Amino acid sequence: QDKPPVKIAAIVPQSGAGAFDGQLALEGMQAEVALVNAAGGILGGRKIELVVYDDKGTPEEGVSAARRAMEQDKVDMIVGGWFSAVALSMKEVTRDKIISVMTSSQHPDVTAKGHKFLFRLNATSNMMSTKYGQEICNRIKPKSVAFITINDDFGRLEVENYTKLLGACNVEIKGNEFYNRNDTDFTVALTKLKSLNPDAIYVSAINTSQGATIYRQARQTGFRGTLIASAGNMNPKLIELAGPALEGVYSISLYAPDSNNAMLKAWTEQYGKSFKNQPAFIGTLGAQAVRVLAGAAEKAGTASDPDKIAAALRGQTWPTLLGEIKFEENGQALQNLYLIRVEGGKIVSIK
Amino acid sequence: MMRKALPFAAALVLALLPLGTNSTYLHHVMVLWMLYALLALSLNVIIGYLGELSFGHAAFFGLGAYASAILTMQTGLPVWLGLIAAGLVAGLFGFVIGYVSLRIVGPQFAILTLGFGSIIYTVTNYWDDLTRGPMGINNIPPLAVWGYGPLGEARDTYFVVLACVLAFAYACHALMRSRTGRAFLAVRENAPLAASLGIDVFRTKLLGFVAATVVAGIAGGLYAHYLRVITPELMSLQYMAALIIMVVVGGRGTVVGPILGALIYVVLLEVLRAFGPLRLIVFAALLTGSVIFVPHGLVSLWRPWRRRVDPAIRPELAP
Amino acid sequence: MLELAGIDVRYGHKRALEGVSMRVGKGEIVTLIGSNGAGKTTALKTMSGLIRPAAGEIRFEGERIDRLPPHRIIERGLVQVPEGRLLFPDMTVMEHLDLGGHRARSDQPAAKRLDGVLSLFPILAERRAQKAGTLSGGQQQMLAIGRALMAAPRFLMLDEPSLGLAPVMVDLLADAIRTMHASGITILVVEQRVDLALSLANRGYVLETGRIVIEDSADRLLSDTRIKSAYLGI
Amino acid sequence: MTGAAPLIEAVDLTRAFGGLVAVNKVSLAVHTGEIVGLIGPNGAGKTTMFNMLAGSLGPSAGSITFDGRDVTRAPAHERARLGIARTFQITSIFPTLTTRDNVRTATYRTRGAGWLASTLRTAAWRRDEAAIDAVTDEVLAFCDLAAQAGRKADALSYGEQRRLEVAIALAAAPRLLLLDEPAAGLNPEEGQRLVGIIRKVRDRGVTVLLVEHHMRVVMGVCDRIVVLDHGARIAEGTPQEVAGNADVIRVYLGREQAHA
Amino acid sequence: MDWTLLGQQIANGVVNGMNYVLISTGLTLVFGVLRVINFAHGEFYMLGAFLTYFAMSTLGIGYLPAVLVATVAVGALGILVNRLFFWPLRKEHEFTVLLSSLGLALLVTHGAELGFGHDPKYLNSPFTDDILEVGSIVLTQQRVLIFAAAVLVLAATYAAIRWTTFGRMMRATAQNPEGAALTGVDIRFVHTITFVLACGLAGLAGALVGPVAMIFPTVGSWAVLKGFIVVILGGLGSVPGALVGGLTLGVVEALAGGYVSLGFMEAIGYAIIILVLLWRPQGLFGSAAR
Ligand SMILES: Nc1ncnc2c1ncn2[C@@H]1O[C@H](COP(=O)(O)OP(=O)(O)OP(=O)(O)O)[C@@H](O)[C@H]1O
Ligand SMILES: Nc1ncnc2c1ncn2[C@@H]1O[C@H](COP(=O)(O)OP(=O)(O)OP(=O)(O)O)[C@@H](O)[C@H]1O
Ligand SMILES: [Mg+2]
Ligand SMILES: [Mg+2]
Repeated sequence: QDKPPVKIAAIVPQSGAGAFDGQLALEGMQAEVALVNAAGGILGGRKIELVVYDDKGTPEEGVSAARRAMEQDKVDMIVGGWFSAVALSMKEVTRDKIISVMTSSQHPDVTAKGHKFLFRLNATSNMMSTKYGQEICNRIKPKSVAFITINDDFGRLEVENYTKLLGACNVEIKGNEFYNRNDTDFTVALTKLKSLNPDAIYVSAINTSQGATIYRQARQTGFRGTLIASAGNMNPKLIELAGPALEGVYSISLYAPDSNNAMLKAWTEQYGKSFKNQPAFIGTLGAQAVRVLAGAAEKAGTASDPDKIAAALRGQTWPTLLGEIKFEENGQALQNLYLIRVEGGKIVSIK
Repeated sequence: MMRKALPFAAALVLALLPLGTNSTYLHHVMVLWMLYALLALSLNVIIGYLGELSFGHAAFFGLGAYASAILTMQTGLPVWLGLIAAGLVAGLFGFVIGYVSLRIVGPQFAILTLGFGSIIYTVTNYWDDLTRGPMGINNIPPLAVWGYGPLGEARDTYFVVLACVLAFAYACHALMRSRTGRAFLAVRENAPLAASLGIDVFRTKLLGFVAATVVAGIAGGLYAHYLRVITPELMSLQYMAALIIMVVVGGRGTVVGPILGALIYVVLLEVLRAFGPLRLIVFAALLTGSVIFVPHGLVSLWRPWRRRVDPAIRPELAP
Repeated sequence: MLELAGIDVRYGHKRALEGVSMRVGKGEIVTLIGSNGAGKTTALKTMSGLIRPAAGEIRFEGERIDRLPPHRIIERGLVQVPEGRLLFPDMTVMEHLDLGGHRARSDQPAAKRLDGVLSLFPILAERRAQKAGTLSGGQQQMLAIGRALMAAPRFLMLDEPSLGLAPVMVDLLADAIRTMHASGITILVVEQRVDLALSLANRGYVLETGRIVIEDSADRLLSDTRIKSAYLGI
Repeated sequence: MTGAAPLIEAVDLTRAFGGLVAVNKVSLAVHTGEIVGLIGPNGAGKTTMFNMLAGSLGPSAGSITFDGRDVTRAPAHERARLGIARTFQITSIFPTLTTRDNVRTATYRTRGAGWLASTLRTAAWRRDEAAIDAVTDEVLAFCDLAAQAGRKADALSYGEQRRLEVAIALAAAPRLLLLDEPAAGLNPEEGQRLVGIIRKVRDRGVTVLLVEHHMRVVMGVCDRIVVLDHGARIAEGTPQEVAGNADVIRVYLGREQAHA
Repeated sequence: MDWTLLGQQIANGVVNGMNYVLISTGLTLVFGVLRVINFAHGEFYMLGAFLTYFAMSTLGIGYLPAVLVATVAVGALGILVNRLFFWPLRKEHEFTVLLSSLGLALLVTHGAELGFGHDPKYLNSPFTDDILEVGSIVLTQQRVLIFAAAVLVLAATYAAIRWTTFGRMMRATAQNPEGAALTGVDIRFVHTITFVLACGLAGLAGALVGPVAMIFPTVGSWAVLKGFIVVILGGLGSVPGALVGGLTLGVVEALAGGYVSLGFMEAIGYAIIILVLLWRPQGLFGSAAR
């Protein structure tokens, strides 16, 4: 009991537009920490303690939070980077100083221009779109597609990637509409897209509430074609909110929803005990982060020597609740991607 | 005697402040305080002296930040020149925006500035090639002053920004003791009467507005080179609201007020981290409480040592 | 009818009234005289309930009114023509008059009162749709008086009613005050034209820096040398 | 006095509000050193006339020259710089400044040391500040406001505020002073003191144009009186001439003629 | 030119504009009477939506009764809000009051985050997903309901202000509270009722507009921003102004979003407002005097 805890900073958005995602992420981490601690902690009985910071979804706050974590609160490791913009700035503050695990951000530059202690769990949007592009061309097979995308680097990159990938397999690109982070009504854009008569509309939405609104409003404008959700953005909350509008919508996910991974089950159970939200992908990423950090620290025999922990992280394949992952030299995790779809109000993977 | 010495004593305390701790994080907080103080002081010129509400001030802060970041990164301009450019660019925009909107007063003016601010924000957000859009710019060169630098340590930056704050605070103080400053107040209090005394109301307002935007621009430049990352969120309404809070809670129309307001804002947010999810509520409660119970700003609490002025009681309805 | 006993009023630290006691009997015209800043307006505002006294009590027809809000006081027929007119600049002349009468308790129908006001100040009829803010100074004063009369006052307080009025209008006003008095309205008038006030009133009080210093009949005040030199400039 | 060019001259000045012609082709000339009264029934157009002379209202037609210059289109602050100061009929002060600062602000036209001088604390600035203090003290004493110097202007009583307005106008060191009902809210004794003040001001070379309904003040101080009715000029002359004019008595003076 | 598309976009704009109208009517009312820019207005909108949601889920009542419950509840909240946050500051400078309202807004938002959770919720109205086709123009029933309700509410509010004594009392209080008090107006009552009305209207707006998008605790800041723009565009304190301003903004945004770029939609909306204000500083229906 007297042993000092291992401090992990959880830098998540707790206010602003990303607050809900931040909450899910944090809950995911907390559930996993509970599991690890219940099993006796790490490094011979040291408990993991999460130190939580609000990055408000903005890079400036993210940077401040990371500084405070490192300089004031002297944490051992950092988990953060739910938004790409935050991750990109935060990595400059943590550069070569502290183990930092970036979670859901998908921007390639996070790891492409990362540092020796930086790791990222989610697939990059390039990895996602390469896989998704194939699936769309080969399995969904729309003749034409239009995009509605969020106006940020994530959205821009998606449009760029898919225009290239889908163009290559002769899917006609009918148009694209960018929307802003704070928009709540998409009727105008959807009306325009619908009038272009595409086979499918690709919806790029990170924010669950905006996503749900878009799917519903797409149907409300009378669009009856296929809806394709951007990779990694399908979750139970979305289904709850968007209701029937989400029926038949495709997406790509890091984990097969029907997997019977034991770790995932344990975590889901623990999550259900502590929180009232439905467990979601973003939460599993948090859990994954805690899991690999705990494992690496244990393996390295220290929580405070970043060189050793980084070496441990790179050194092996990690079993996690999302399946086995392996880190590339630049810190990018490699893992399986699944095509999924909503059927009867449930997410199922398409084999 | 006491009153004369007080500002010097305060300046000295501020200068010695970072020596009191080794925590680089506390130094970081101090730098933020000073940056906000500079920004709040500049907004105070508009709110406190000209008596107009500007919802667009954060945009000038952002303009300065972007101008300096882009110029230094793309043309290799030395950072200190970048700061000057930041002031000029913000001031130029301030001039144009002020020129078209300052004939309008009150809430309409506030919304006009909000409109201009939002347009600047939107353009910054969309002009991907220049501003890198919502992702923002990072790896901005750090602050350097005439060959000294780069200033890696927050403490060094603190001294630079402190110098700016003190200089500007003194300038504001001196302003209020000059003909120009009296013209500002006259315009705020009663524009037709001011005009009848020979004061060019429009020019006076424009002068104040542009001066405020120049300083906001410089503050933005300092911010960019200190934090080394900027995004369009700098220009968002959240920032704007925070600034207004600093000025009004501290005490509008005074020199000490905005600096105090910035301090309270920064310290409160740090201290309140301990409150977890409650912290924003506590913050809001303290804010509203202070507004309701100390409507003239926190500086009004230690007015006693200043010249006592009888307040006017509006007998609208018995208390 | 109206009685003030030991009224103290403070504005922050400043004492504006100190132990003011006055009474106005039913059917009287009483005037309150004092130089600038003596506290006349403060006294009237206190009677109307705009300001709450720090000490003392005010009774109207035997009932205490110093804790009542203004609209309750006005309902009782205690109506004031305020200093500085306090009009509503964007509302029309007619809207002022309508609003003035909205709480009136009177057997006289509102239309009748309106006729009375409009015939007293014909210009108001002419400008019924003009916004008050664009009226000339004197016209505004007439509107302020008209608005108060619409409330069917039983006790009318006038704070410098002649302010901004041309001499002919002042004559008319004086006549009107006499007529109102004759019709049974009790009147308290504060007027810088002390000569005018004293020629209208039966009795007068003199207020100096917040205290009543003299109380006497109007005739005697008019011939009082102190009054002559201090207020009449003779 | 008639030989020299007038200090201010209005020719055929007209102003309409919608269908209402508030001032109709009024010509008026005031010579240096004169005290001229402008009287007339309520709504005659006196204040409108003032607003046009001072530049806060543009005329519909007609022209204004001040000191030989055409100022018809000049904005208010430019006319003020030429030396026209005015008071307003509806009290107009700087409400949250102290009485003293109200008056100090009024010295804007004549005292030049600006912000830079103040920042550097130059000798010129110090001299200016001292001069401003001196003028302020003098004017406050002149208008009997010394005791109120430290109070906020909106806490003053009505009469005090009226005097403060006069003080502000005086501190502006004008060449032409436009006074709109300065005696409103003053008692006869105070009115007489005002007469004294106006005379003293004139003796320092200031020209005065006065709108007033207090006949004792008007008759006591004016060299010449112009009478307006329904926007038009109906009479002009010395106080005695005007007071005896039957039209003026009918539309304006009423029983007051006795006092005049 | 695709006329159907144009027609559809204009229809979208008009209906959206009516959302704005509904939001801004209360705002303009409060400004008209209290000269207060009420930053917390959007929070009552948010509360209206959430209370409808909770009324449905906990009381088990239908959508329309829940709308009624929420409107009344939020309106009643107006009494408290006025008493605590606005009435005590009635004599203070407008900036002070503005800040108090900002504080209130933060308090309510963060309180809601804590109480309702960060997660967005879907306010289930039976009319949301049902499409109504008029010619070739497609609208949901919910939007038609909003339109109708807004017209009704607006007409009632306008009539109340324009032609009733209470309306005159409100305007009098706005223009000169002391004068109003001396004319027998119970200004405290006027303040209270104004707030009740404004909050009720905001609550109603939230209850009606809520089902169109998702609801979450921070939605209020969006609403209040739109509200301000509409109010200023139309003219502060003017109810017809709110109508014209709201519709103008709605249609301009729809056309800008539909034909220029969705991302620049707001910016173009702002640009139009700037132009209007430069041409008519008092707004379309405002009176010239400040
Ligand atoms: N709102 C206020 N706040 C503070 N002090 C005030 C206020 N109103 C009046 N006073 C002060 O109270 C005193 C009495 O003022 P009051 O207005 O009652 O005088 P008055 O007799 O009506 O004078 P006048 O003839 O000039 O109208 C004055 O000294 C005045 O400065
Ligand atoms: N903005 C305006 N709109 C409409 N009418 C106006 C406006 N301003 C003034 N008037 C009218 O013009 C006429 C002249 O007004 P002015 O204020 O000049 O009168 P005045 O001679 O100063 O009267 P008083 O002695 O009552 O102050 C009045 O009938 C007034 O109602
Ligand atoms: Mg008085
Ligand atoms: Mg006049």
